[in-house]
Amino acid sequence: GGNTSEGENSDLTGSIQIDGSSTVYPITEAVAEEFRTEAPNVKVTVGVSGTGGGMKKFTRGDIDIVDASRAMNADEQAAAQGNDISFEQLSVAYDGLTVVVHPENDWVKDITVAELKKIWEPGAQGTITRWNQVRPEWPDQELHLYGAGVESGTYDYFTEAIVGKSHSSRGDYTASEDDNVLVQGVSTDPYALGFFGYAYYEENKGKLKAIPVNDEDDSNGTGAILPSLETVKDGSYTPLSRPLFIYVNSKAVARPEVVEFVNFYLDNAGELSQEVGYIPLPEEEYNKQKQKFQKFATGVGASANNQQ
Amino acid sequence: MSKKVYKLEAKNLNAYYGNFHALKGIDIAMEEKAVTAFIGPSGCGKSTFLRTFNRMNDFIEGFRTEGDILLDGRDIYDKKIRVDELRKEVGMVFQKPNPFPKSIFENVVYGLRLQGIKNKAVLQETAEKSLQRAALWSEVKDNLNKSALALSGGQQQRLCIARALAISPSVLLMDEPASALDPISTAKIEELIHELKNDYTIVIVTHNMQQAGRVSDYTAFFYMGELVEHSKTKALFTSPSDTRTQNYITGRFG
Amino acid sequence: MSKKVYKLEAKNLNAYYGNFHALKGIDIAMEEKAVTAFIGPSGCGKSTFLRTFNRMNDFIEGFRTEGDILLDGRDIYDKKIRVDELRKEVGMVFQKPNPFPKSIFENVVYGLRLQGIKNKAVLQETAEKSLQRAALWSEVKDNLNKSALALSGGQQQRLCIARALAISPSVLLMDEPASALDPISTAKIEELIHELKNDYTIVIVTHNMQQAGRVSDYTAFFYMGELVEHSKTKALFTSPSDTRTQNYITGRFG
Amino acid sequence: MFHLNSTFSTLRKSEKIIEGLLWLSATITILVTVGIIWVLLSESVSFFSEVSIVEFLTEKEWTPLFADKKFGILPLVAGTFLTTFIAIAVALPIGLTIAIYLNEYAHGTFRAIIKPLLEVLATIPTVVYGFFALTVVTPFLQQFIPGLAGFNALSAGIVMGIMIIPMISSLSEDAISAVPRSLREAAYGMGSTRLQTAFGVMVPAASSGILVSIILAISRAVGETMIVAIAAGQQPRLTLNPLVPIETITTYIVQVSLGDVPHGSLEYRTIFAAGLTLFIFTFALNNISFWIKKKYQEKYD
Amino acid sequence: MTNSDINRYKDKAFQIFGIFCTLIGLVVLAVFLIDIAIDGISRIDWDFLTSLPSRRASSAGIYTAWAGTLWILVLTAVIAFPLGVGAAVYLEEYSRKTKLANFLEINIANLAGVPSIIYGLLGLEIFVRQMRLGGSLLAGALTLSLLILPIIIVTTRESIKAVPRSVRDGSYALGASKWQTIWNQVLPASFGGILTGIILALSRAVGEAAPLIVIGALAYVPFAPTTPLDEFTVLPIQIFNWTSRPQEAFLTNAAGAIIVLLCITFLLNGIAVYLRLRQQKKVKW
Ligand SMILES: Nc1ncnc2c1ncn2[C@@H]1O[C@H](COP(=O)(O)OP(=O)(O)OP(=O)(O)O)[C@@H](O)[C@H]1O
Ligand SMILES: Nc1ncnc2c1ncn2[C@@H]1O[C@H](COP(=O)(O)OP(=O)(O)OP(=O)(O)O)[C@@H](O)[C@H]1O
Ligand SMILES: [Mg+2]
Ligand SMILES: [Mg+2]
Repeated sequence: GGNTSEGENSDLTGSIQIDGSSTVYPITEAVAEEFRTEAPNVKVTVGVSGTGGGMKKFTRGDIDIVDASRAMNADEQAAAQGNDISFEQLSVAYDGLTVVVHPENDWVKDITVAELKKIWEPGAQGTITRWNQVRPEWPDQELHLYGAGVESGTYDYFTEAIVGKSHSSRGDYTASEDDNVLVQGVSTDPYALGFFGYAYYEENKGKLKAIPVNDEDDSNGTGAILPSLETVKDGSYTPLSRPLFIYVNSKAVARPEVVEFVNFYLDNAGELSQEVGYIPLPEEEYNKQKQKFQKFATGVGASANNQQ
Repeated sequence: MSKKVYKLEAKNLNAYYGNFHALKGIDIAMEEKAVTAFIGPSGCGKSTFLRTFNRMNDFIEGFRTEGDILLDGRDIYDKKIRVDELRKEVGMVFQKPNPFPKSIFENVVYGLRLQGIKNKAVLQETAEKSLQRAALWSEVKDNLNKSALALSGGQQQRLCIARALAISPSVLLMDEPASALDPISTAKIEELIHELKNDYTIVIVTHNMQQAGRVSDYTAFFYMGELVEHSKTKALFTSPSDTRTQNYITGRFG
Repeated sequence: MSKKVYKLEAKNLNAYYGNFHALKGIDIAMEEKAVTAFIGPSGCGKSTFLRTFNRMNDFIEGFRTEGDILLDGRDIYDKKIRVDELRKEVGMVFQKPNPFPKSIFENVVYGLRLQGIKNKAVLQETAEKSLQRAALWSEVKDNLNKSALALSGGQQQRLCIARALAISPSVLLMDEPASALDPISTAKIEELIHELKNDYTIVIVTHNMQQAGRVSDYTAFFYMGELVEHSKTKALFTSPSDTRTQNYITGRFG
Repeated sequence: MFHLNSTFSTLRKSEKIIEGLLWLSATITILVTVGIIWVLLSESVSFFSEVSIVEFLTEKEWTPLFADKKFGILPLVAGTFLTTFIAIAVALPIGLTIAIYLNEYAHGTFRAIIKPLLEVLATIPTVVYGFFALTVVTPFLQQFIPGLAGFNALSAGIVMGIMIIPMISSLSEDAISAVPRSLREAAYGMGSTRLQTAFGVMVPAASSGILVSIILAISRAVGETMIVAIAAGQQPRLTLNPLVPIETITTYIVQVSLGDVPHGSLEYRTIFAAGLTLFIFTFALNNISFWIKKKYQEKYD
Repeated sequence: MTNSDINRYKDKAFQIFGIFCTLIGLVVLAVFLIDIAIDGISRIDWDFLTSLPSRRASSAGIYTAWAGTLWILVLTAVIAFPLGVGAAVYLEEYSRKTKLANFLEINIANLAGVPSIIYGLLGLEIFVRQMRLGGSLLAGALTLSLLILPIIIVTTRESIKAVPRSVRDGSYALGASKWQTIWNQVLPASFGGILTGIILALSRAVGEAAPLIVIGALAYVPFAPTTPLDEFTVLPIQIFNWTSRPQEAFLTNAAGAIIVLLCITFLLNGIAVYLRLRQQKKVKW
């Protein structure tokens, strides 16, 4: 449960509508669930219509909070402005993207970001098709690629981090929106290489082998680094750890239950995100987010008062 | 002198199935409370003509008529005529038995229920009376709730007759009502027709010339869509005025 | 002396629809190349009995028989008997016309196609012959590709007869084949039955006692599931041995 | 005299009202179509103002979400066609055989039990089918077909076929059993075997109902999403090879509309263009089958 | 071998093939049911049925999901049944064989092939936004009703068509109006077929997740709906959600939820099968 919450807040009523990314959903669900003991009379509902669908609703003012696995883009910001909605972006956890191979794959000990780029960049399509093309000592076998669907924030982030340009990658890989499907694919294909959320690796360690990634930048940890709670949290597992967000509507924070909920969210996101398979931000990062929200909430509250 | 009003009348009636000219310029007038028999070889248009009197042909795509059909002097193809009312007035029994997939009782009282009659006693009484008239009562009285579809062909046809009688129409059209009946039931039906003509106008299609002779007051002979001859039954059978009729009734035909 | 082998024979045959005892201990033997007529009031079991000869009742859930039915001395309810072969041997014409929703031509040659005959000339020839025998040829010869469903009731029934003849069975079962026909067609069919009995064994159910008298060599009278009397037609009509038969044929019944 | 202006005029009025209501129900389907076309067109129009229809129809690659965007719908159409074809190839023979078997051969009570049991196949959530295809069917097939990829059109199509079996078997059985008994008797009376009765008489007489069941089944297969999304991979690819990963139009649409793509962007609008394509595709299909049905019926009706 | 022997062998062969095909269907079904049962049956208990969603698989329940599914089912049936049957009756009994009728026929067959997600987009535009129903049960049920309308119409038309002309004639000849004939004869006689269609249609509706997500059905709702205007979740969304979670225990939950979903559809099928059997006993021509 929440460590900072002081018992029930049963005089708080109302409802809070949340929608958006299915990646962020488990965290929000956990927070909403705990918030039930904190404020039993506040009805919190959470949808999973994707970051795109969530943003659409958010920028139209249909919902109070949107779960996002990527940052709001310029068009969406413009739409929000058009509807007279201001908002605040809050980071709530990290998702570590894990590069995996089949457990019987004994040749890959580590991989560099450059090699990943060589594999995944658009030009690789049709040319980089065998393992030994990536690193000569690897076997002369077909290379089978698995990764997140191109419409997902995960793919967005992976291409940005590896290839350097969002949505820039080869197309001849097996994509799936559902990471369990990818787990299934990689764990049955000895020549597979794939990437997906850290939690899916955690849960399927027996069936998969994670590959340490070397970003060839010693300022954030030397050599190839395996994803783990620590390496992601301390920032040494770069560039494949990405932040997950929630956005809060300025009009919604006029309602005390929303403020209470978001505070509760930031207070408990660390513990709860870890529980559902994600990686918490460092403690000071949560404090920063809280301050940011505090300022936003009071600022908006003040301006709302001014207008009256 | 006012013109005589017949019960049923056709005036220069032509009927078509698409391009097929099924009835050709038919003129006929039928007296009230008389039995008229339609005879003629298979395919000559007897059923087609019979079914124009209650407009059952309306449902056949491509079917159309020219000319008038009058019931009590009123054109039944008039726009203002309500076909359902017409059909309550002009009952019909079909060539093939067509009981509803319901119980025997429900078959008989169907027409009454349509009129909104719910009184159990009335329904019961009408059902019994109609079944008796149709010579079926004794066979089914213990099984009124049995499905009508489990009856034999002959029983089914008698049920259909009972059903038509239950709504007391003033005209009764019968398309070979006895062609699926045994002689005993047939005799009863014929007897019934005799009784009914005191109150009803009856038109019956039959292939059985003996039957036509027994039951009808008037007989109309059709041939290839034409009405060849229409006169008192006795006269038609004893001294037909057209050679085609002559040939037909003496079986010298075809 | 060896026992005489009849074409068709029933030995102590009982038939049931579920609990309803439809045929009661029937014993009958029918000569080869003779016409036997089944007569009796509606619902007495004529159709039921007729349909046991080609086992058409097999399809009715709850129907079962006890006792034997023999064709050429062989039990047709024997396990080794093939029902489809039996039915090619024992053709049938039904009470209600039931043409296939195909063209007239395809209806007639259906049985031949079943046997794998594809030769256009053979089919054409058989179709023509069968339609002629069934007194339908002249009416349809220009329309062989028209749908059979567009024919009138009488035409449909004659088509069904033609269809049955086309596979040249040795026995022909006819369940009131003429009840939907006009006298001219009926006469033709009766004539045809006369011709056919030179080669075929024919059993015909009829309500028309005149017809029974005209076409049949033997007549069997049924009453409430029992075979009351079976003898030469003349004998049965002129000097019935059972009073029930007497009452029935004189119309003094019920 | 028979009366016309009777107390039944209220009845007549209610008849008119009922007919009106029924007409309304029927025209709602037009409104739905109009709604769908409107939804699809309103976004497709701005899509096609940026992407030429020629490119859309002739380009052989579909990569709208990549940095290097290509907007050729053909790979998705091919994927849709492929999985649908496989599904129907599985479901049609099996479903029709079951329908005939149940109607012509099986005992009444057996049929009464089997039919609803099979219908359960159509009620299993398609997510379950998807995982079944991925984790059971594909590995099983891989034992016989060496080149079979982990995600492929074949398993997805087969499983989809199994799912739509009851559509064909139940609806066709209904149609066959609605054929008047007299026809069946006529056929048996001629010495037909059960098979000959079935194919010579019953199936032709029930053809309109059977055709409808097939059209419905095809439509369901064309519109099915989750099975292909899970088991067929999500790789738009212009191929008719059932052994490799493909992507169907529906999969693409659902992935994007539930994904993280910003709404209102060109990328997002692709789903409306794809949806429109599918709509036109099925529209053509239905027109053709309607035409066949018409022609076929005119012959015998 | 004679021709008739060949025919007989063909007949036998087809019989065996028929049994084989039926068995394929049944075996696949059994495999499914057993597989799901093994995975999920142990998970089903009172708590599972009465608990709210949770991040912990072991304490997560499907109370709001099955309540939502039942609501959706009933609402969808109530909306789609009269609409679908009404449209079918109109097309089959009232409309003349005009161009419009042809167009309607093609149009309906066409709608059957529109992927469900597009209905979701339509529902979002019309019911959620224009009619301002929000992500409510009513919006969901309306959307699913449109989705299954073509199936109901098409199957109902077929069963109406199968009612013999002679039965209609009999009714009309007794003075029945068109509607009386339809109501008293045609619909009762075709009831069995209509039911089959509606069951197939509802079974489809009950398994849909994607269109409902699009119109705004939720995944986490801590209260069961009490009016048609409430927000909701349904079992397929819960199942879909759980199958994509990394933790194995959620897959077990999904299997449990699938069992419940199947039970609901079984119940539905059971009722329909019962009605259909009763019907078939009555109507045989
Ligand atoms: N629905 C129809 N479409 C086209 N032609 C038809 C239709 N019904 C009947 N006919 C044709 O119209 C003519 C008259 O048919 P009708 O049924 O009136 O004859 P009928 O005298 O009653 O014959 P039967 O004694 O055999 O019943 C026939 O040639 C028939 O083929
Ligand atoms: N399928 C059935 N189920 C139950 N009873 C039946 C069935 N078919 C016929 N019967 C009953 O069996 C009896 C004999 O019927 P059958 O049809 O053999 O009579 P029939 O002598 O041919 O009469 P008709 O001359 O009216 O055709 C009748 O009492 C009938 O009600
Ligand atoms: Mg006639
Ligand atoms: Mg009989």
